[in-house]
Amino acid sequence: MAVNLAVKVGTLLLKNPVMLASGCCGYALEMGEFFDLSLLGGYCLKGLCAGGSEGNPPPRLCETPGGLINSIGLQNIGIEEFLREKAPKLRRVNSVMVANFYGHSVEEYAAAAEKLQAEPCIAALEMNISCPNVKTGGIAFGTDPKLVHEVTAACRKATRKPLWVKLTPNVTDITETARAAEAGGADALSCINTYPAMAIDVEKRAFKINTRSGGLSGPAIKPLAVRAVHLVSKAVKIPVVGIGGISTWADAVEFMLAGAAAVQVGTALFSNPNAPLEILKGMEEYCIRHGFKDVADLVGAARDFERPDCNLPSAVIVTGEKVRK
Amino acid sequence: MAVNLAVKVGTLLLKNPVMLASGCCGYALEMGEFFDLSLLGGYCLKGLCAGGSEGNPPPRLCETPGGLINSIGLQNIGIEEFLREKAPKLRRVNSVMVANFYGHSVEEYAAAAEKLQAEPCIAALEMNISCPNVKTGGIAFGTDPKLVHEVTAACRKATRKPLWVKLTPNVTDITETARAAEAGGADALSCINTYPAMAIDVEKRAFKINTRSGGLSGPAIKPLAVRAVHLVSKAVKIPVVGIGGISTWADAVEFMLAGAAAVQVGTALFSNPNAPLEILKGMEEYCIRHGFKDVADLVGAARDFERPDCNLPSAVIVTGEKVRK
Amino acid sequence: MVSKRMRVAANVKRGPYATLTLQGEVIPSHPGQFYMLRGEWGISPLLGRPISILGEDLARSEIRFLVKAVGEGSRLLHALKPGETVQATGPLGNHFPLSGWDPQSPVVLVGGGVGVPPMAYLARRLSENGAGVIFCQGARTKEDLLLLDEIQETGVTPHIATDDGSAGEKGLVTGLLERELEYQPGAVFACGPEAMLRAVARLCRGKVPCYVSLEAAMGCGYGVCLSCVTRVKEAGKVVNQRVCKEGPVFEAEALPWL
Amino acid sequence: MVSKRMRVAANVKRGPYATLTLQGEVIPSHPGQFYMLRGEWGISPLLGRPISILGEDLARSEIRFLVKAVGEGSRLLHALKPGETVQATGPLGNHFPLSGWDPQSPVVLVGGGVGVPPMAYLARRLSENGAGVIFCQGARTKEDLLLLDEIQETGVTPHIATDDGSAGEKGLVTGLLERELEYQPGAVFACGPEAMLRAVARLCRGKVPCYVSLEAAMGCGYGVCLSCVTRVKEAGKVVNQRVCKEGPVFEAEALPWL
Ligand SMILES: Cc1cc2nc3c(=O)[nH]c(=O)nc-3n(C[C@H](O)[C@H](O)[C@H](O)COP(=O)(O)OP(=O)(O)OC[C@H]3O[C@@H](n4cnc5c(N)ncnc54)[C@H](O)[C@@H]3O)c2cc1C
Ligand SMILES: Cc1cc2nc3c(=O)[nH]c(=O)nc-3n(C[C@H](O)[C@H](O)[C@H](O)COP(=O)(O)OP(=O)(O)OC[C@H]3O[C@@H](n4cnc5c(N)ncnc54)[C@H](O)[C@@H]3O)c2cc1C
Ligand SMILES: Cc1cc2nc3c(=O)[nH]c(=O)nc-3n(C[C@H](O)[C@H](O)[C@H](O)COP(=O)(O)O)c2cc1C
Ligand SMILES: Cc1cc2nc3c(=O)[nH]c(=O)nc-3n(C[C@H](O)[C@H](O)[C@H](O)COP(=O)(O)O)c2cc1C
Ligand code: FES
Ligand code: FES
Repeated sequence: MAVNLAVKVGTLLLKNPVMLASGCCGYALEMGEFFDLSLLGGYCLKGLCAGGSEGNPPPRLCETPGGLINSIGLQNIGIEEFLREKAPKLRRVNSVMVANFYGHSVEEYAAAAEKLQAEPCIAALEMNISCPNVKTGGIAFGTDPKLVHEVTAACRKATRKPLWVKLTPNVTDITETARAAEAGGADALSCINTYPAMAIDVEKRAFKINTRSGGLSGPAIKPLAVRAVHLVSKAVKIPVVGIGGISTWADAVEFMLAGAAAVQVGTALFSNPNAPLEILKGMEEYCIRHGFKDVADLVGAARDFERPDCNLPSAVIVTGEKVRK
Repeated sequence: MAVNLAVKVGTLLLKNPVMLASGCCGYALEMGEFFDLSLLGGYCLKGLCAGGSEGNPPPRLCETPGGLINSIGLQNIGIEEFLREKAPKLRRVNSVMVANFYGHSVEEYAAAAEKLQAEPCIAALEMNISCPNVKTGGIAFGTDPKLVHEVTAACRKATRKPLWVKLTPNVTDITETARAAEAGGADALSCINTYPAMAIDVEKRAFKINTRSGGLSGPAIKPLAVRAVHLVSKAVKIPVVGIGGISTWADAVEFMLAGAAAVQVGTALFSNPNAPLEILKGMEEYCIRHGFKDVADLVGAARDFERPDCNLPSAVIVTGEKVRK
Repeated sequence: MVSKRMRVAANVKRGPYATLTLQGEVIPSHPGQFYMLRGEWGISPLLGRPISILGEDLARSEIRFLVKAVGEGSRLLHALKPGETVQATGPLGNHFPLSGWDPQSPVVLVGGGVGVPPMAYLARRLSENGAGVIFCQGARTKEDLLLLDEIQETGVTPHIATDDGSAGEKGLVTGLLERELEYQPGAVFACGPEAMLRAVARLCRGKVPCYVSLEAAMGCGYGVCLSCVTRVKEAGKVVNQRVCKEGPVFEAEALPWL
Repeated sequence: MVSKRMRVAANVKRGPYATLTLQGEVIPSHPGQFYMLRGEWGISPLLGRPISILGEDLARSEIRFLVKAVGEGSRLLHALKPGETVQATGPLGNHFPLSGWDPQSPVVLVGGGVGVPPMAYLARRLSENGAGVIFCQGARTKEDLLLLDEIQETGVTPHIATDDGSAGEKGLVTGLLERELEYQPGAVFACGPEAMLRAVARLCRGKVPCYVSLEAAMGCGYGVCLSCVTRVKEAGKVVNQRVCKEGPVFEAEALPWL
């Protein structure tokens, strides 16, 4: 049985649902040493801003149980240098390239989107809204639905390319910011970025990373991300790209069953650069085993649990989000 | 060297900083089969409400990488039966007993606090505010600073016992709800409850727990909880009790260095009921090894990282929360 | 119940099955009780796994279990090597009744899959007590039959049914039970897949006392987390009971959903 | 560089040190390069560990490493058993220069702790190239001295300093270096603890070209995560460079913080 692995994210057609997550594959060229990038659905570049950034001082990374805290601070070579030095090499890669970008004000965001607009090899823009807004005392754009709407709408005007908004999970109700991004004109939602976290070395009695807090990624956050993807995919009409702790084909399938149209692999690349291809192979085998002709049929296909002793008229549900008849 | 392990949480004196977390030690009697409860700093009862509750239908539990999702739905025997059947047996235990409680409206909360007021063996009340408010369409009390203030103030009036407010981490800015609870009259903050999460069985294509979403606990959430404790302890003057993924003595020390005056052990009890005593022993040894005469000197003692190549005038910090001079 | 580190004294494998012997302080147990077992395997999987007691040797301070490797946790238990240590919490839960029926009548034990080990323990204990025991085991094929030697050692002859007829009778284990029910046994005890338990309970309903041992997803195994509840009839009402504490053995009549 | 599963061919232990031999597809490497190594140990620790290449045998498709067990990850590498598999990514990073100094002058190699293995590999390669090599090794005690046989095998005599005088000279390895510097070596190469690197760099400053190999907390090891950066002087500015890609070997003069 041949499985159709191609999926659509808005108007974009991906060869398959497996992409590389921003910040975990650099400018993609390094990954090309491990495998042919054109075998993947796509890849997201390290977050770019106008003029580039030096990022945070080291140490920028530490491990936690099943996870990883990073505080790179969005170091990047800048849109200008990227377009000059890297883009020409990437034009040859036959895969969907998504340019992740950010700014520190609505104007900076819109200017960045506009600068990226001209480059033909960029298939879509992914807006990272987990950055602090310098004008509002450093509160992250992504935590305020009004700001999310404003910055999305501003970038929507600045570019004709598909615009993906990458949501931060550090909010009380992620469906609010998701809907704000949709209303602002987003074509898709990347769900999710890292969770704010901290670790302390007890022998040294010192914070493990220089900025004290950083972003948690890896298997530890998978169940948090799966929930976010599920809630967001129910709340909006635009497609959701699932991200967060995906290391195996089963993780990728889980995100699609939760409602993701495609997935991104981040931290897993560090311990196994071949993970994306292994995931892709496993997904195809899963589809064959379960009789799915089209991988897109997995999207949102999770069912409620059924067991004789759990569907009895029992108590009210006081936590959890299942809507019961 | 003798180490003073006693700590103060507000006006309460605990023998040592190690407590058992609510919902993970039942009504404490079962734990007494493994060790003498009076060796511990204290223990928190399973969340009680007036009249009791049947909780959610099974399955109520599943594992995730380094974590556990539960959706017990706050099943409990009710305050009345607790006072009648369990309290008399617990009066003999020489340890600080904290009664965790909840309601579905401000009135229910206050009534529960009042009902618990009379029992002499209850040393403090711990208010679980992660519950949905039936009057506001089910939004959790703990996610709205105004509601947190209101429900805290109402319970404050209802009881003379020390009132601990157990914060939910599912908020954009936990220092806001922390300050609201402090302003409402809380004596201490228990930090934190579980994180909303979801898991799907890919072979069955079904949600793993009956309510779809549940609360994530265990080692996976530790770095998220450490950050919450650190931020909250900087934001308020009342003591913070650290909770979230503590399984080893090093985890407990990490929470104290982050700013916790005491800690609670939850999920770790499941795989090793003796964990609290092992943690206590390890903490004492740590204090001896590091020359601490008083375990309370650990509270908030984490320092910033220092290394020659990381304190150079580098870039602006664009993520993370360290305040740099 | 206690929780302690026990040493793996032996772990004998046959395909996906492993007979695991742990050595350490052993608290006397009863058939139907179980342990939560967890090797020192880091944080994943996080929890111990409930495994029924297959037998105990108080003189040698040993407990035996039979583990089938099905998922991550049981695979890790299956892979344990002699000398390694295991966090063992138990004995946990209630147990099968050892008396309470007409002592002249034999009892029927029905076991399937990983439900066989506790029934083998029960067969031994009942035989020692002088009760008449009829042991019915169902399996998919000959290869899936468990503990036949162990059961025969207790003086009990296992009656066998396999789906493919590769050993014993072709068909379901309930076929064997149906025949035995004609002779009015004193009680029926069953442990195995839910479908089997349901069929057994239906056959016994109104005729003969029937006790079944349930499975449930367990957090703690000792009654504090409330994750393992099932719906049970009690004093005219249907309430939650803990499979790990009030169970795992329930009167079939008390389970409205079975 | 490639990433592949390699088989543990041997793992020979001496106290906390293990000489690990991996077998599989081997890509020719240079001294100073390293691999990211990760056993199949579940999700904790999550990342591989950077370990320098100690030597390679292309004919036998083998690479060798020396691992010191210090924390969780290195302990798990230390415990690997023959036949197990390891996700091995490499060879990674730049390497020590193999020429560029007056070929008549010998070069001085300074190694301490787990900085010794890459220097042993470098000593072998330089000797093969006909360069004169002086190898200075510092350690706390005699027991902490590493790879003395391996170094002698390459025709190089290790000069030794120990803190407690239990072998070689009593004192720091920089004492040995100071003496050698009087004879104007062609270059100095160092790998070891930061304090040692700093002392070596200061002694060489303005006198002789000095290259040091740095450590850093690494996420990927192959240049994509930007977690391993250090501050480096480049064209009059101080910029971030990746220890895993532009390093781990840097000219000491380029490191303003050393
Ligand atoms: C009281 C009791 C006694 C038991 N006695 C034995 C025994 O003697 N020998 C033995 O081999 N097994 C026994 N089991 C079953 C054993 O506990 C499970 O097979 C084991 O927990 C599965 O863990 P895992 O990590 O291998 O599988 P998982 O990866 O957790 O799951 C694998 C599959 O098994 C299912 N599963 C997991 N746990 C359970 C469970 N508790 N009940 C039903 N389905 C489950 C999952 O849904 C999944 O489909 C017993 C269970 C209980 C509750
Ligand atoms: C390029 C390079 C080459 C290396 N070559 C070798 C080698 O050949 N043999 C060898 O045994 N080791 C080598 N190391 C060091 C080795 O990578 C670390 O010892 C190992 O990563 C520690 O991991 P762990 O899990 O055991 O310790 P952890 O639990 O991660 O940490 C234990 C202690 O070591 C410190 N630490 C951890 N990683 C590093 C690091 N990368 N740099 C500095 N301190 C660290 C921690 O802060 C902590 O104090 C090399 C490191 C680098 C960067
Ligand atoms: C080292 C590192 C750098 C990252 N940099 C970016 C970035 O520049 N822009 C962005 O939107 N997300 C960035 N992320 C977030 C990831 O793209 C991803 O959303 C997150 O790590 C969760 O996925 P994972 O668990 O698979 O890594 C980064 C993550 C890591 C670990
Ligand atoms: C099974 C289970 C039941 C819980 N029940 C309660 C409860 O009734 N009230 C409450 O405030 N917290 C409850 N909690 C939350 C814990 O007290 C604790 O805050 C959380 O699990 C994080 O700590 P841990 O990682 O150490 O488990 C429960 C947690 C678990 C796992
Ligand atoms: S498994 Fe915890 S109460 Fe039964
Ligand atoms: S370790 Fe990832 S860039 Fe160096």
